[in-house]
Amino acid sequence: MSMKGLLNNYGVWMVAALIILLVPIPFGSGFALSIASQMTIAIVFALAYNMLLGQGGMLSFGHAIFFGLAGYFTIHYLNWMGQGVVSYFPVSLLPLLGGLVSMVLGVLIGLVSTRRAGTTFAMISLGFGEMVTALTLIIVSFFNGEEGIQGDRWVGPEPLGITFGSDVQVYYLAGAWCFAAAVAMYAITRTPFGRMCNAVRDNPERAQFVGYNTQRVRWLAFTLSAFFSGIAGTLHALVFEHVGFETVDIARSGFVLFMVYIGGTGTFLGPVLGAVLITWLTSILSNFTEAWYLYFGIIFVTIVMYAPGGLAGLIFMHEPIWLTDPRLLRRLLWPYALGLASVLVALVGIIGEMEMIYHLSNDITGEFVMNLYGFDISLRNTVPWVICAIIGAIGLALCRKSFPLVAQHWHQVMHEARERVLQ
Amino acid sequence: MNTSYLRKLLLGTLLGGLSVLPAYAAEPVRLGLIEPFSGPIASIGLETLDNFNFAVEAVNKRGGVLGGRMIEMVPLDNAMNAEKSTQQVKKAIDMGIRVVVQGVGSSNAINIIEYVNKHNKRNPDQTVLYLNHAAVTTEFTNELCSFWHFRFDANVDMKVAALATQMGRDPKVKNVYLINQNYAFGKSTQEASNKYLAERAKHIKIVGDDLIVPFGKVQDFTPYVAKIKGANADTVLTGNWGPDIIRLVKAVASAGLNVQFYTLYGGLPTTVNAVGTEDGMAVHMKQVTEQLVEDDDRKDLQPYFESYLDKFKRTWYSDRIRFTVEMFAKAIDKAGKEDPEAIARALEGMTFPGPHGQTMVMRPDDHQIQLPMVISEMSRDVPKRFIYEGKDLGIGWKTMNWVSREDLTLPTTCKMERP
Amino acid sequence: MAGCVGLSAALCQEGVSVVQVLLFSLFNGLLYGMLLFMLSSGLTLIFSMMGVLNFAHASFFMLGAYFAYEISRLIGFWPALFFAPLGAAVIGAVIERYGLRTVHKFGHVAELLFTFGLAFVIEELVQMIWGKTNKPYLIPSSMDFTLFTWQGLDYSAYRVFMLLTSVGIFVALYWLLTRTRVGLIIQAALSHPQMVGALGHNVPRIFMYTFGFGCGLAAIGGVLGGNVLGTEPAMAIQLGPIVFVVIVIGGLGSLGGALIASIFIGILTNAAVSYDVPFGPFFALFGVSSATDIGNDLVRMTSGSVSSVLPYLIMVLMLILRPRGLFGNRDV
Amino acid sequence: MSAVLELEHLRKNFGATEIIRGVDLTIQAGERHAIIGPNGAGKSTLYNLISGLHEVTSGKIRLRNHDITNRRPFEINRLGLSRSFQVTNIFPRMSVFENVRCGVLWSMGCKYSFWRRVNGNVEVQQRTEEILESIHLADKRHIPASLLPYADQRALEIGITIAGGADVVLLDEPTAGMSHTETARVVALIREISQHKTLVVVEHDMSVVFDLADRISVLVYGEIIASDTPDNIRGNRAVREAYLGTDFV
Repeated sequence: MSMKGLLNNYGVWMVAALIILLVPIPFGSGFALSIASQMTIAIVFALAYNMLLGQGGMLSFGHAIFFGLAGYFTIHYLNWMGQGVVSYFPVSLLPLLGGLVSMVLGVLIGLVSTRRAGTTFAMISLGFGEMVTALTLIIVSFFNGEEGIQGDRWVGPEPLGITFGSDVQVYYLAGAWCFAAAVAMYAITRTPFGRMCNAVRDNPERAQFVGYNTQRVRWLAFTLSAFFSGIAGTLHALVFEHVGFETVDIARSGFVLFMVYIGGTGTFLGPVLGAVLITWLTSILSNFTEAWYLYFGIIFVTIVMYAPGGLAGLIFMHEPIWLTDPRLLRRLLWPYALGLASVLVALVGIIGEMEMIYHLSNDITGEFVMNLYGFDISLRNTVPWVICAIIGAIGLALCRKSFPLVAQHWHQVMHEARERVLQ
Repeated sequence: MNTSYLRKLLLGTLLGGLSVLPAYAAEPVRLGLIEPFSGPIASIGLETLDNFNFAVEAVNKRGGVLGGRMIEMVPLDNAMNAEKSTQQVKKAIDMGIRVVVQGVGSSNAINIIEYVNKHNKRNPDQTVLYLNHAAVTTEFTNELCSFWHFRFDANVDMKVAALATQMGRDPKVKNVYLINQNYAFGKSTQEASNKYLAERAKHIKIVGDDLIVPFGKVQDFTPYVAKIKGANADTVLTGNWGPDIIRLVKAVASAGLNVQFYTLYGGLPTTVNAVGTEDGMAVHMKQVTEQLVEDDDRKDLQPYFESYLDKFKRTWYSDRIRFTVEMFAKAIDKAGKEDPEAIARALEGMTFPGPHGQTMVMRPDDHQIQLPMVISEMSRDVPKRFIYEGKDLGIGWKTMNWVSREDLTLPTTCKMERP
Repeated sequence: MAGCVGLSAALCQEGVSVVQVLLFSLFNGLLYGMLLFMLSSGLTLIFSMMGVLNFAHASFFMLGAYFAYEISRLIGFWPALFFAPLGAAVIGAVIERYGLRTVHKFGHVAELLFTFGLAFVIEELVQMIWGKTNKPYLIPSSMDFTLFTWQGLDYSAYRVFMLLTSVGIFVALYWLLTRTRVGLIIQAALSHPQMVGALGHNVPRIFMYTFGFGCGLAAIGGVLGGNVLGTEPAMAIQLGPIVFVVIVIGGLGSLGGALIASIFIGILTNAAVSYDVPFGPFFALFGVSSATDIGNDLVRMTSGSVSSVLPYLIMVLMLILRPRGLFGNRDV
Repeated sequence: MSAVLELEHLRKNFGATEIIRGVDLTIQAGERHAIIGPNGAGKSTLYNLISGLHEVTSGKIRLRNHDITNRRPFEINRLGLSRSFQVTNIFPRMSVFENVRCGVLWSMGCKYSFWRRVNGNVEVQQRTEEILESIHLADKRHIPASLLPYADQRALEIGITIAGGADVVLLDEPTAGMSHTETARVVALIREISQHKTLVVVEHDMSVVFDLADRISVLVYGEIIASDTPDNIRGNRAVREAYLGTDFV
């Protein structure tokens, strides 16, 4: 089944819903649920961001402002409800309200920033991002500086005993919204606007000559993206019951860019993949290495250079083959295994080397002892350095041998798939 | 990071569902240390971990707590992110840890306080205790005070009050210029400075009061230098930290201004290292700390400091880490069990020997430690010089004077809710 | 003190005239602006020729500072002033050759993403090699003396040397661009990038040299500025965005624009602090009073407390109103 | 017959260079009008002015009763004027079907709708199919446009241009770079689709021009030096001298 066919099939969405539903059974601990909630939020934000980058071709360095400002609004609203300043609004529907707040901001900011695409848009988004970040630090009464503001999601009536006090309940809230938002965003890609959004991305000049105001299309895309980002931001605020300036700053904007691009901008599933993977990696990688930011950066740059379609792009590269005959994929298995094994060997060497350098320059104790792959080693000793270098060199040599092999098999299989189609 | 830690971590992640593991007598008492161990300021977190491990080792060498159980620090990386801090508390709870320790970053601290409050209310049989060793926002022990939170560091008001007291004693200080960062911490430093200078140093005139955009955004401090000069200030009082103080000091020194710096955080080893001792001396850098390891009245602790210096090639800086651990050990022994509520009650009102023959008290009203503070000045003429990263910087800290615990006992607005 | 409205009260008390403050802001702004120019000149060259807004430009500034720190520890400041930029330039050229060139075919957005990731990687690599803390890269003692004193502030020989160097760079670049054959090709490429290839020049190679050269210029900024601003892994991310602002305001393909925008930003941030204009009256126009908490925050805002955000505001306004910048001949 | 498109004293300068130097031209409803002229005469620029891509320096452009001088391209398009491009200008990442459908959407009232399924609109689908049939690309509908052979891309270009149902169609060198048989195919296509429409075509291939056009205008250095029937143009001395030279048919 093709990518489009796949998502048009209700079965896939039901499986997605099922996954969201069943996650708390194996992952019921507070920490695991918190990661799972974070994933759903990341999925919504990444999909919203991809409406801009993937669908609309607009690269933003400041999109987190729509995420964060909705979060600030939400916490304030929770607190106002607690104080009785504002009328009661069901907590489970707050994401809608937060989304609308971001949408209004999106209308205003989009009005000036979407007049042009490309670098101009990127720079304006950077400017707005920096200004809003600065404001969160300066206007203390609303944003409360770097400490941010806290709220309690346990307010108001308790329909069916749902208080959102427990982690599971709030996870399901986030999961439900994630599902709804994903369906909505997928549906939007199948509308006239969705199609024209792609048209404006690919060829803005031509789009004008079929009657579309490209600025209006970008503006609308920007506004809708802001709306969904606002939903994500609200969920974030509800899950963590806190927002701080790190929800609006450039690091958050950069991070969602990483997620979307690593996952793949070209397909609807890409950002979902990126969001889940990166959220998971950030929560576990930091336990094993201090240099995880570096590995992140390297993965990102590698993908920009060699796989601009992202991970999803790599997967859907095989679409013509499995559409033709899934059995053909079997012939790619062992070359892929070989290629992957060589990469792994090379990585073991290179990562080992990098970890040692990292430790060497960041070790303030002067003892230069560390644990690498389960071995306690001294960095004064040349042996580990040499071993890692040798492993790395062997890996690279294997890569040189195996990559052409992978390419050769890939072309063969593709060729055969094409032949069969033409017959 | 060692293998046993990794293994535990894996186990912890796997067994996350079984949150409360039965405690064996031999099983260590684990403290979850939630600090940045990755990202731009990981060095601070890692140094904190070293220091806690060192302090814990001393307790363990004496035989541990609760009749032979060792204390173990479990590092939990929050990457200096508020949300990750709460996540790590959850993880600690999943791992069966009942006490978390944190200090770097007020935003992380407030999240932990709020989360621990909510968690303990929602899960009264699985409570958690939070020991704060460095987050200084005064509100944490005023409006935001919590039974589950204990602060072992002086708060902003106490530090500023200490500096103001000393400035009042210093006849050279006549015109003071305030420079602070334009965010919550900087603004509360600014307010406290205005308040305590008016109260404790009446002869001093505040001739300038600036807020700057924080966190390294200001590259060029020359215009501020010009304003300091123009205002005829002889002293700068600043709560700036990181690049915001490094650049300020460098700019003032390079302009040859003859002013002295009273700082909250100018003495941080990384800052001193980056500013360079020339510039540090040029601005007569002063700092406020809970004590000075070099001082004679700490003779009893000198072996402790020396062995730290031997091991890590740097001078012991944050003594509060030592007494956080020591007081915790004393409290858990007094409580007789690893139970957060019992430990908290044991900590309330606990005393501990401090510098200059004074005792420190954990005030039960707000869980803010009450302690004397020492004001010291950067100097070349010191018996023991400051060592950092194995390097003798050629300077040290010389105690100018100290401010008694009584002088720093400030009223609290805390209305403590006890379980 | 009626005459002191808008002027920094502190300076006013001293009886310093408005003109003096102005002169003073101008001079200090010039000093800072010329440092910005060293970065922006390289960036504007790269941006104009290749269309690549090099997000990692400030990273080369940082590399320059770290290289200079190492080299000056070993053999002194003067060799560092030569070798550190050279090293950064070579690294830049290699990155162009083996990285950016691969991405070129995917378009400008991919290039922007590449440099964005690159900035991240360089920052982390610097942390890997030099650690996360500040490095004590200090002003060379041979120039660490007071050259002159003005309005009670000492100006060290080093700051004057920085100023002269950057003026020298401007003059040299100007000469290079207008008086030499290479310069003419570059100038042609600035205004008509597609023409140069048609004239039979090896465009990829020109790109590689341009990128390397631009990175080298940024590194000179790092060598000279690292010891004033502090040498730490965050220095790139702190300075980077400001440099974009400069070249966007200055305009594409205009070295003069980059110069003027650098000085403008330098003076603006200086004057915003020196005059410290309160925004209270401005917000009062819109009926904001200090009665509410937010109103109080707004009313208490002064130009000094937001000085470093002003450039972004100007950049956004500039992009909206005049996307080609002050002196540019093409849109961004 | 009534005038559909009128240009009055149209001028365009790029800096100091005058590209269009006072063009007056009237195109009647239903006619097939060719514009010829040497390279650099300003033919494409003229199109860019009419279609709103470039700003006019002075002069007026009228489309039926509307003054469309310096209106934006999409507005002009909505008033019923559509154009093609000399360099193929399609949506490369989309399929042939999607390309044509992009041309259809606005005219079928879909506008910026983000709440209706595009596939659910039967009229849009039907209209797209019709266009695909008429440009003979129906069997290639699923192929990404960038993978089409050149001649098919040119046909698609025309398909997108006429998809919106505009009754004034401007084609810019529709046969450029094509072989004889391909040219013949495109000419037939143009003839077919231009029924009941007003057609303006810029073309270098004189056989095509004289085959198709009811009237021909000759643009030389930004000025119309003649505007007449093909026969009269063939006999026009000024045209021969200024532009056609001796290698004229």
